[in-house]
Order: sequence, then C-alpha cells, then structure tokens
Amino acid sequence: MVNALLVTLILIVCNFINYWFGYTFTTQPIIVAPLVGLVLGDMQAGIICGATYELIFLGAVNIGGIVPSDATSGAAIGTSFTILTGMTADTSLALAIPAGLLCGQFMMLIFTLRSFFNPSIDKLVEKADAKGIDIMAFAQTIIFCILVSLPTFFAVSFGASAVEAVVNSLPAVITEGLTVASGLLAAVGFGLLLKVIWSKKLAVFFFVGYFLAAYLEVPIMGVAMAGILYCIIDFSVSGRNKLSTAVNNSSEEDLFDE
Amino acid sequence: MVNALLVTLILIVCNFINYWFGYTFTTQPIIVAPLVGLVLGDMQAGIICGATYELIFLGAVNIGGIVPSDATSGAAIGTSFTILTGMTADTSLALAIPAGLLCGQFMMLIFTLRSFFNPSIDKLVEKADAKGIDIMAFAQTIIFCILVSLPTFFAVSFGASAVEAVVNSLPAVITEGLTVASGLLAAVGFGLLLKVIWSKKLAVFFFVGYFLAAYLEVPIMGVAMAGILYCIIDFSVSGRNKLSTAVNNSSEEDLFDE
Amino acid sequence: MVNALLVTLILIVCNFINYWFGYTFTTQPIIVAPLVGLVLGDMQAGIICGATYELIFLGAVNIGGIVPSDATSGAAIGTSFTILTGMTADTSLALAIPAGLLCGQFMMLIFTLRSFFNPSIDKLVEKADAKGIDIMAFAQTIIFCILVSLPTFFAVSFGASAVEAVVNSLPAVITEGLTVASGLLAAVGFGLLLKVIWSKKLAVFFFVGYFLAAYLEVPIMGVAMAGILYCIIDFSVSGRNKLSTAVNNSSEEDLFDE
Amino acid sequence: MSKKDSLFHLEPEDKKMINSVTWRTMIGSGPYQYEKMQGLTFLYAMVPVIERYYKKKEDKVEAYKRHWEIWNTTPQMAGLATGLAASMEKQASEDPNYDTKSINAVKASLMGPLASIGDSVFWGTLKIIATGIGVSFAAAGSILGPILYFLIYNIPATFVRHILPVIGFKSGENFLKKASENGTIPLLTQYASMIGLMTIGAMACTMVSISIPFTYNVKDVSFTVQSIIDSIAPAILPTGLTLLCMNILKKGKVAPAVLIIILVIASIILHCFGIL
Amino acid sequence: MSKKDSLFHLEPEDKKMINSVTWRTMIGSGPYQYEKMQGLTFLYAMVPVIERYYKKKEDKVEAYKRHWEIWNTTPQMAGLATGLAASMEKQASEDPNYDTKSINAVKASLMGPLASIGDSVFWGTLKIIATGIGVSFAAAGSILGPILYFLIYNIPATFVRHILPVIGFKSGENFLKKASENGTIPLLTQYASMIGLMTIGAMACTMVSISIPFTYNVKDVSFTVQSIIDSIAPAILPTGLTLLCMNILKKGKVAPAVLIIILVIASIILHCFGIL
Amino acid sequence: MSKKDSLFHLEPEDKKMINSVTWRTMIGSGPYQYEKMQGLTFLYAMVPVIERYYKKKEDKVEAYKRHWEIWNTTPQMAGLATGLAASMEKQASEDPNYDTKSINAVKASLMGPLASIGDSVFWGTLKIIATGIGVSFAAAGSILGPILYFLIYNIPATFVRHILPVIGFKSGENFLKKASENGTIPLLTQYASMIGLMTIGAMACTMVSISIPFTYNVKDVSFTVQSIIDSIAPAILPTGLTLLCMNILKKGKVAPAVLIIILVIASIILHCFGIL
Ligand SMILES: OC[C@H]1O[C@H](O)[C@@H](O)[C@@H](O)[C@@H]1O
Ligand SMILES: OC[C@H]1O[C@H](O)[C@@H](O)[C@@H](O)[C@@H]1O
Ligand SMILES: OC[C@H]1O[C@H](O)[C@@H](O)[C@@H](O)[C@@H]1O
Repeated sequence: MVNALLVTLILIVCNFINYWFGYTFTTQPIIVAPLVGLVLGDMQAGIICGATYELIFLGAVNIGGIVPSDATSGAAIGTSFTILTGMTADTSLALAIPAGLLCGQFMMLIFTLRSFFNPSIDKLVEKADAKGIDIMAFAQTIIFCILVSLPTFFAVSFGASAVEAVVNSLPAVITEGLTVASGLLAAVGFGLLLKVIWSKKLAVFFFVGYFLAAYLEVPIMGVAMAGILYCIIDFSVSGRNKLSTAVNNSSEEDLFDE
Repeated sequence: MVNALLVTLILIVCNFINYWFGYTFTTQPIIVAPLVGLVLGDMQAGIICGATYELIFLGAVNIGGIVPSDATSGAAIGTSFTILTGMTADTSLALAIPAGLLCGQFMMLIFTLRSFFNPSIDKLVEKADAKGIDIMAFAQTIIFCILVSLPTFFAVSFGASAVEAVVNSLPAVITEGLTVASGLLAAVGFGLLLKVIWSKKLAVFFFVGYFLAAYLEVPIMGVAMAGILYCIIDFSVSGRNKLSTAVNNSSEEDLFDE
Repeated sequence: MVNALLVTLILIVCNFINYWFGYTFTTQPIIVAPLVGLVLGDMQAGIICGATYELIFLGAVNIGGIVPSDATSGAAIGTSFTILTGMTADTSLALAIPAGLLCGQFMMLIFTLRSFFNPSIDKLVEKADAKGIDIMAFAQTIIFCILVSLPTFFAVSFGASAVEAVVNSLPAVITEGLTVASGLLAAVGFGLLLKVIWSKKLAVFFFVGYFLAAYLEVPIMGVAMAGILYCIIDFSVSGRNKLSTAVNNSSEEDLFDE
Repeated sequence: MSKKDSLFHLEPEDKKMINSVTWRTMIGSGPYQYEKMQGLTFLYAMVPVIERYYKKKEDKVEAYKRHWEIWNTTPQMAGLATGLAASMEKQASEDPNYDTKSINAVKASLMGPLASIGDSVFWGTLKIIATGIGVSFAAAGSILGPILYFLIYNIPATFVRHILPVIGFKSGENFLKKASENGTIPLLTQYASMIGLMTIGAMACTMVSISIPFTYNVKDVSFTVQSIIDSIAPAILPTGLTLLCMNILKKGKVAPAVLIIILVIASIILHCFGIL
Repeated sequence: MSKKDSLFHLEPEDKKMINSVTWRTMIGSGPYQYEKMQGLTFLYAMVPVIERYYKKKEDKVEAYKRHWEIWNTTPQMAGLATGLAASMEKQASEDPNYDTKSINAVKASLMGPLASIGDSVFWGTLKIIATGIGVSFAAAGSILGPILYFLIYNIPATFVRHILPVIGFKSGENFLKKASENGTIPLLTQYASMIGLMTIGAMACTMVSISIPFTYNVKDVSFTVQSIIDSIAPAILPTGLTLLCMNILKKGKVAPAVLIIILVIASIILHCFGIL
Repeated sequence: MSKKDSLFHLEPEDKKMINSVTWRTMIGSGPYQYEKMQGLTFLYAMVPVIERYYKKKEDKVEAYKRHWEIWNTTPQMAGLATGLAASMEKQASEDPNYDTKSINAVKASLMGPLASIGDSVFWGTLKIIATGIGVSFAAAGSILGPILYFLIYNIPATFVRHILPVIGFKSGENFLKKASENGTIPLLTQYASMIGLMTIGAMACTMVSISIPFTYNVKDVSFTVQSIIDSIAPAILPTGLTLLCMNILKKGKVAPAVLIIILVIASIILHCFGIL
C-alpha cells in the first residue's frame, strides 16, 4: 500500500512536470522506471527496466491525440512488479504491455469526457474571467495527472500477489517468446512515427538513414548530423536559397560567423 | 569418355537454359563448375573452381556480340581437369584461360557462319511459314548449344593424360605466376564492361564506387543501394523531375505508398 | 660550436630550397628535424622530433605574410636540444614553442626592414638594369635565408648547458602539461587556416569533413577525394556547368578519355 | 546592427508579457480533449495579452472568444503561434479597423505546418537521438542513461520553447506572410521530415531486433539463415518489419494496440517453431 | 483506380498472346549472328502477334518481312520492344492508313537506349552484385554460392522479363513518344550507367587483387611497398589496372584475348622478379 | 587536334622564355616585405620577357616600372599571372595602341582569386594530406615520413608550378576574361575552399588531441567523462577547440602567438587539476 502510494506519487509528479512544462518527456519509461525503482528501493533494477521499456514503448507516442499505449503507466506497473516480485525486466513485459494498452484506452477516455467542461469554459469566456480560466487550465491538468496515475495505484495495491502467481506459472516458451517480442515491438512504434512523416517524395531518406546505419554503422547522432549537413548544403550551396535574405540570415550558419 | 559425355551434356543443358530462357546466366562458371563437379563426383571441388573461374572470367561477357573468352567452356574444361588430374583450381587456370580464349573464337566463328541460313529464313518469311520460323529458331539455338559444347567434349576426352603430363612439369614459378594472374585478370573484364558504360560526364561515379568500397568498406549491394538512393534523390528531390507525371507516378517510390 | 654551425647550415639550405624553388616545404619540421638529427648523429631522434613538431607547428603557416611562429627555427632548436641534452621530443616543446614564437617575430621584423631597399630597386628599374634586378632578387633571398637561421645558431651555440639545467629542473606537472599542450596546439594552426578559408556559405563543409573523419573514419586522403568527387558531380552532373565549353573541356574528367 | 534592432530584443514590458505567454503556452497537451484539442491552452496563454491590451470588458470578451477555439500543434512549437497572436492582438487593440478574423486565419494556417515540423523534429528526431544514447547507458545499469536522455532532449527543447514566442511576437504577421510566400515553411517542413525519416530509418534497423536463428548443415559446414540474409542486406528484417507495420497502420484497419497484441502472439508462436 | 485501368491489366485474349511473346522474346541471343544479330528472335517473337491480327496471307508476309530485320539489344530488356511492336501491329491491322514504317522506326530507336540501360543494369550491376555475394559463399565451398548467385540474379531479371512486354503492349507508342520527349529515356540511361559505374568502381577495387610484396628494411624496421601504397590510397593498384585495361581496350588496337595473354605473361615475369 | 594547337604547345623561342619565367616566378615569397610584398619577385620574373620584347630603353624602363608594384599571391599559383603578363607584354610590344594599364589591372584582379584558390589548395589541403601521411610514418621513426611528405606535396605542386605559366601565356587575356565572365574563377575558388574546409574539418578532429581523463564511479561501474562525450559526438572537443581558436583569431584581438602561450599555460593548469 505504501509502495503503491509512493509509485503513484512519482507518476503524478512526472506527468505534471511533463504536461505543465511543455513536454519535458519526464513521462518516458527511461525516466519513470528509475524513479519508481528509487522509491521501491532498487534503483538499479529500475534503470534497467527503463532501458527495456523505453524501446518497447518507443513508438507509443501521443501524436495528434492518438495514444496507442500509455508508456508511463506501463513502465510504472512493469517496474513495480519486477521489483516487488523479483522477475526480470524481460518477463515483466507480459504485464507492462497489456497494462500500457489498457491505460492508453483510459487516457483517451479522459480526452473524450473532458469535453463536458466546455460549457463552463464558455461561461468563463463570456465573463472575461481571467482568474477562472487560469484555475480551469490548472485544474484540468492536475486532475488529469492524478486520474491517469490511478490505474497504476490499483494495479500495484491489489495486483502483486495475483501477478506473481500468474507470471510464475508462465511456461518458458512464453517468457522466451516475450523476449523475442521485446525486440520486435519497437517496429510498431517506428511504424506509427513513419505513418506521420512518410511521403512518397521523401521516402528515400528513410533508406538513406538505413544505409548510413546498416552499412556505414553511423550512430544515430551522426545520422541526424548527416541529415542536417545535407539540408544546409541543399539550401545554401545547391542554390535552393531563392528565399528572401531575411530568412537566410537567421539560418544556423550564422553560428560561427559574427 | 563417359566423363566427357556427362560434362558435355551438362554444358548443353546449361547453355540451352541460358539461351532459351532469356539469359538466366546458367552459363556462368559459378554455376557450370559445381554441376561439372557433380557429374565427375567431386562437387565441392567444382564449387571452389566455380568461385575461382567466376572472378577470372568476370569480364568475359558477351556485349554487343563480342566474346572475349568463352567462360562456360573454359570453366567446364578447367573444372574437369582439376578433378580428373587432381590439380588445384589456381593451377588449372593454365588450362581454363587458353581454353576459354580458343572457344571464344570458335563461338564468334559460329556467329559468322550462321548468316548462311538467312536465305532460307527469307523463304520462310515469303511463305509466312510460322511453323518454319518456329523450327528455325529452335534449331539454331539448340544446334548452337551443342556446337559450343563440342570443344569441351574433345578436350576432356583426349586431353586428360597429355594435360596431366604438361601441368605436372610446369615449374613452380609459372604456377605461382598463374596464381598472381588469377588475381589480375578480372581487370580485363571490368575494363570491357567499363568501355561500354564509360562516359566523360559520368566517370566520376566510378570513383564514387571506389571511394565507397575502398574507404568506407561498403559491400557491393550497399554500393548499388547508394547509387539507387542517389538517383532517386537526384530525380525526385533535387528538382530533376520536370518529367510528365505519368512517368513520375510509375517510379519506384510508389512501392510503399498506396 | 661545430654542431651549431652544422645545424645552421642545414637551416640555410632548407630555407633556400624552399624560398628559391617555389615553396617546396623543405622548411617544415618533418623535413628539417631529421636533417638536423643527421648532422648531430641521431637521425632517428630527429625523425621523431619531426613528427611531433610538425603537428605542433601545423598551423604556423605563413599566410598573407603573417607568421604566427617560425616552425623551421623552432624545430631546429628543439631537435638540437633534444639530441644534445637527451630529453624527449615532448619535453623539448618547452623550448621549441617559445623559440618558434620569438623567431617568428624576428622574421616579421625582416619583412618590415626590407622596405629600406626599395629606393635602390627604384633606381635599378629607372635604369632598366636587368642584371641588377637579378642580383637584388638573389641577394634578398639568400640574405634572408641566412638571417632567419642566425637565432638558431646562437641558441645552439650558447644555450645548451643553460637549457639543460632549466629543463632538468622542470617539475613533472609542467612537462606533463606540455605534453597535453602538444596535443592541443594544432588547434591554433587549424584556426589560422580556417580563418582564411571560412565563409558562412561554405562552413558546412568543415562539418562534412568532421563527419567523414569522426563518424566514418575516412583518412585524410579519402576526405580530399570525397571533396573532389563532390565538386565534379556538382559541376558536371548537377547541371552547374553552364560555363562555356572551353572551360568544361579542360576539366579533369578528360583524364581517362581520349 | 544595434542590440535594440535585434530579432530577440524586447522592451521590459513586452518581455514580461511574453515571458508569461511562454510559460502558459507550455501546458500544451495538458488540457487536451478531442473537441477543442489544445484550445484551452491557447486561451490560457492569451490571458496576459488580452488583459494588457484591452481595457473594455466587451473587447476582452470578444478576444477571449476568439481564442477559445480548436487548436492543436506540437507543444514545443506552439510558442510561435501564441507569440504571433500576441502581436496581432496588440495591433487589433490599437487599430479599430483591424480585421480580427485574420488572427484566427493565421492560427489555423499555422497549426498544420508547426505540427508537422514539430512532430518530426521532436518526436521523430530529437526523442530518438536521446533514446539512442540514453538507452545505451541505462541498459548497462548507469544512472547516466536517464540523465543524458533528459538533458539531450530538454536542452534544445527548452531553447526552442523560449525563443519561439519571442520570434513570433517580434516578427509579427509579416514573418508568416513572407515565410509562406517565399516557401520557407514548406521547405522547413520538408527538411524536418527528411531528417526525421533518416533518423527513423537508422534507428529502425538498429533498435528493432529480429533475427532468424535457424541453422542448417551442408556436410560439416553450418550456415544460419540469418548470415545469408545479412550477406545480402544487413538488418533488412527489422527494416522490413517496420515498413510493414507502417503500411498496416496506414491502411487504418488495424489499431496500433491490436497490432502490438498480434506481434506479441506471433513472436511466441514463431519462437515455438524455432523460427524467431 | 479500378483494376481494369491498371497499367498491368490485360484482357484474357491479349494476356495469352503477350505471354507467348514474352517467352519467345526470351530466346534473345540464342540465334545470334553478325548479320541480322538477334533479328531471328524478333521474328520468332512476333509469330503469335502476326498470326492473330492478320488474316490475309499477303498482310502476314508483309508483317513478317517487317520483323526479319537486324535487331539487337539486351535480351532481358527486349520485351519492351516486342510488346510495343505487338501493340503497333494491332493498330496497323485495324487501320489501313497506319504508317507501318513507324514500326521499324520505333524498333530502331529503341535498340540503343534499351541496350545501354540493359547492359549497365544486367551486366554492369546485377551480375556483379550476384557475383560478389555468390563468390563469397562459393569460395568457402558452400553450395549456397551458386544458388544465391542464381536467385539474386534471376529474381529481378525474371520480373523484368515478364513485365516489360506487358508495359510495351499496354502503353503503346505513346509511352515511347512521351518518354523520349520528356527526357525519361536519356535520364534512365544515365541513371543506369551511374549505378553501373559505381558498382564496377567498387568491385574493381575489391575483386581485382594485385599487390606488391616487395619489402625493404631500414635499421630493424621493415616496410612493404604495399603498405606505403595503401597508406596513400587503398586499393589503388587494382583500380589503376582496371582503368588501364579499359583505356587499352578503348583504343581498340589490342583485342581482349591478347590483353589477357599479355597480362598472364606479365604476371609470371613480374612474379619471377618478386615484384608481384 | 594537332599537337601544335594543343593548349600546352609552345614554339622553341617561347618555350625558352616561359621556362625562364617559370623558374623566376618560383622565388615567390623569397624577397617578401610588407610594402611591396612579392613585388620584387614579379619584377624579377618579367626580366626575360621585357628584355625579349622591348628594344628601346625607354620602353624597357616603362615596362619594368609597371611590374615594380605590390604583388602577392600563393607562390605556387603565381605562374598563371606571370605567364599572362608575358603574353600581354608581347602584345603591348607589338601594338603601339595597346592599353598597358590593362596589364596591371589584370594582375590586380588575379591576386585575390589566385591567393584564395592557392591558399586553400596548398596550405589547406595538400600540405595537410602530406602531413597526415608523413607524420604517421615519422612518428614510427621511419625515414619514409619525411620522404613521403616531400613527394606527396611536391609532385602535384611541381606540376602546377610548371604548367600554369604555359597556360597563362598561351591562353592570354581571353582566358581570364572568359573565366571571370562565365563564373569559372569564383566557382574554382568555391570548390577549392570547400575541399580545403573538408580536409581541415577532418584533420582538426584527428590531429588535435584533447581528452578529459576525469573518471567517476557509480557503485562499481566507472565512467570517464570522455566516454560520455564520445557517445554523444566523437571528437567534439578537438573540433570545438579549433572553432574556438578560429573565432578568437577572427576577432583579431588576440595574436596567434599570444593564443599559443595562453593554450600552453591553460594546458598546464588544467592538467594540474586533473581535467586535461
Ligand atoms: O500532432 C500534433 C500534436 O497533437 C497532439 O496535440 C499531441 O498528440 C501532440 O503530441 C502532437 O504533437
Ligand atoms: O549490347 C547489347 C547486346 O548485344 C548482344 O546481343 C549480346 O552481346 C548481348 O549480351 C548484349 O546485351
Ligand atoms: O596569402 C597569399 C600569400 O601571401 C604571402 O605571400 C605568403 O604568406 C604566402 O604563403 C601566401 O600564400
């Protein structure tokens, strides 16, 4: 119970820092899991869970309000059970994945229900009630942070013993299969990201990235750098800069030039 | 004799599959040699000969009807003697290379003599004799396949013992020199290929390929991929696609885009 | 004394070959140091000093008549003391660096004082005295070569024992610090070179070079090659060659094309 | 160029207001809902602007109404719009003939481009870079993992969050007009997408792990299927699977959650048969 | 786009005919000769077309004559021409005013471009890729060598062999006209050559092997000439030799066979002196 | 193209003169001074030209005066200018109406471009390549270091030194006019700078060595600061330091010599604290 409360508190704080300060990504598994580990007394395990879940939930990103999976809650629940019942991070995927999926649905439910407050906002607007708007914005955010943390509270409070029994009885073939799945799942995430950015015309750059990483073994920072260099060359050397000088001047090349 | 017949049969089949089914490259040493090895009872040796000869005869390609060397016969003869007399694949180059050269001349002789049949084809055409044309096409192809396999038949039938004696008496300096030559000779092949594709304007891409392979150690598939990516970018991003949309639409980028 | 004379002679010859035959770079430490080593009886040490100083003085290049440091004298003095007193090349930086700096100032003094001869050249011109001009040009060059070698003569003649004492008394922290400095100092040199070539528009290529070396580990020759290939493609393929054909024809692609 | 003329210089009064707008803009998706999306955020961000420039209550009400509309973009990018809206509200408050409809028109036109630039830069590139580095430390159990992750992502993000409202406010409408006319916005969108695609292409093949352990023997030499695949093209399975997922998701018939479940089950089954 | 309008959809009757044309086109260089080159192949490929569209014997004869002409191109690419000729023959058979000379004109204009695209794609790129992978397995004695070689080459080649006649038939003359007018054909040729040159450039430096074993000693350190060359530019000898061969062959004074013999002799001699 | 028309063919008389000009041009910075810079070199290089074409003493004096002016460019490149000046002097001696002012105008206009091409090619690229290879051998104590350094630099440099005067003389003014009109010179300058920047960018990160040995321990795992930096971006410290130096030098307030001293002192101090 105390554990559940502590974990929930961590979640609320992480969510709040993320949503109130401009998407600081403190809700990402790699940050949530170590903190959960910290309050449950095994930060090391938390860090390792964080690494595992970060990749699993890599694509569970909220784009356009579609939440394929709530990575934050998934990571918190997975890490809690990993530490409380002593499983490995890989096995706990059997919990983290479904937990993330369910909580994701719950999150989208909140996004839907929240419209019920719109009439009262209309009224605040009619009265030009600045104070009221401020309160409403804060209230909606903080309540959201609490609500999305609740499932984790219930899961950790009541689930531990049941979960332990279930997970212990999983046959090896399933836990191994889960390990395999843990390698695969990032594909969904990348698929979701790609879906948003993909365009016929630019698709070739996906393969350029593939080429750099697969054949030249360039690390990801180098790939991004290559992309930026290409864009700068394309813009400023290959004569694409028919744009007004105003724009040109504010481009990044100024950096090293007074 | 049985060996010679078997090898010749393999050659005829390989040639026929190549020439009747749209250049399937079943005439390449890497495919012919293992099959010859198979019928002579040492497929393993055949595979290794195939690897050696494939590189030696790499550029012995029939472009514009010019046959610098008949790789198929060269490989068949070389493999046969390698297995029958127990030399190494490298030493047998002393046979495979001249055999290939001679058979290449013989092939071009056939290309020349074949014109003698043209008057009879003229007649078939005058009579709109569809059946006759069909037969003529088949006959010319199959007879060609048999003819180009004959030198191999004679070489393998009568050459073995003589060859064994000669090869055994080669001084080490020559067999070693042949090994050196086996490394060099692909240069002629590449030279022949280059001769066809080379142009002042595009020559730079030869060196791009060199750069990718020599400095970045990109394997050949990666080099081809780099080339394709460059072309797509050049076409669709750098604004070269002033072509009508019809063409543009059928370009390969559609692949992943409904 | 004999040593000092020998070293000075080497310096004069190196300088003369450099300045009379079109900047042959015989004044670079990598060439001067081994020769100094040769006359002092330990060429091996000279070669290693040469490698060390070449990097230290890498950017001490005379661009636009600004001499940040006289690499030649610095290398000669450093190498001499290294061999004569038996220090290591790294420690001798404590001498080579200040020596180079001082001699650099001396060199620029010569560049300034030399203007005093201009009136007499005016007179030679008025008289169309070809012979006189020839003599003047030769005299100015040879005297310069002797003058810039003098500081080294004095340093090596009189400095050895004093230097030995000083250097021996340097605490470890300083000699180690000098080794650290020896790694850093090329940055000044590159900074000087960059200052000259840098432009907002082309700065991106500095980072392209960085990318190739740091991420793809391309050696310097390969980087230059990549640059040349890029320029050729940019010129002849990407349609930048709106230049008259005259120019186009003399471009380097002709090399392999009759 | 004197400091006063600089793009980033603000008078103290303006600075105070823009600072407030900046922090308010940050709540981004905090009050997200499907009807007005981030509408409440925009409204909330405009409070200091409206309170400063409008004195009459009816003007205030009108202005508040204007900003209580649907709004949605990448939170880190929204500042350009709120800053711009602030400068437009200022003009509107000074000029009675100002066409206030243009304010919402500009907002509407900015949503899409800002979201597509922002989503590829922040979701598609920056987050992935941070993950790449952070996970490599975290997997080794080092606390540096989360710390580097947080810093690598937030240092540039914080910079963007704070500079965009200033740019929006200072450059005003003109900026937008110029930027769309001369093609800057589509070009930036394209560049952002290109870099995003490159990073995802690179990450998909290193971070999605899938390999076929199946081994077969010819005589005494043994080959794995995976080694053959690798010799043809390295990491082609992860890349292929990623593209497959994208295509499935694009068709829209399978929800991401369902796809995840399918993949988990498929992994278990294929593992049973020794294929994965 | 309904399936019927698709570029690749054919009516059953047409499908049967094109199928036959496809297989007949494949005999390519089978009946090659220096006078008519692959002329007999083209004639043979047109049999089902002529027999289907023309009823009168004189029309048939005329049509057969038309295709008993010199023809030569990369066999894998020829389908575009035979397919196109089929569609033109169809129009000619329906329209008495059809200018049948255009059929041969089109054929003549296609030979060059198809050969140059085809030769660089099939000889210059695909075969070389297949060799690169196949040989690496075969040299280790694995049967995978020939198998992968065969598949890597023939999977794409088969696709091309079967799709081109359909494209040629369906898009008809228009395709060709458009393609030459808007520059597609020269552009494709250029792209094919570029990729071909790149692969050959890459292969020449990895597959041609030549090195100078000559070693010399300075004091107790020993250096090989090869290591010096490598430090200046890796694989420069194979690349240089390849370019040299090309230049010699280009001048046309030395036949390839002679060049091969020269190189073999040179190798033996230089090896005697310990240089190679 | 017959040999006579070739760009590089010279009549024996001309050959003798240009040869002399070539060798004289080489003294380059030998008589450098801050007032006339390499002016004496140019004057000296023109001696055989003036003595050949002008017979009257007053003409000679006038011509000598013309070339006793400020001149400065990369010594290896100067031949283009002296060759060109020779051809212009020839015309001037033949045509009494020749506008001799144009000779100095041309010289003046060439100084800048030649210096910027030459400095990036010779100082920025070629010297650095030679250093990269030479030092790697020399550091291992091999005499090959200086030898390769000398050859790698001087083989191309000698070629350039000898060919430029011929080009300058043969192509005459026209060359220059065309080259500036059609943009060759700015393009060449740009290309030379690009390659120079690339090589320096590459060398700065491999030849400047700076690393932070500082190590810290978390539990029993120990991390060095350097390994963290490397995982974010390899060799970012040397590159950053180089750019910092450039910026400091560009501002012009700190002389190179002073900067060197500062860096040496800083190295010693930072090393004391265990940071470097
Ligand atoms: O797509 C734009 C934007 O939409 C929503 O507001 C959220 O999903 C954000 O994360 C996203 O950036
Ligand atoms: O060059 C076109 C074509 O010519 C001949 O038909 C043969 O050599 C083919 O292999 C080649 O593709
Ligand atoms: O900058 C042009 C030129 O100026 C001076 O003459 C010297 O510093 C040369 O080394 C340099 O190349």
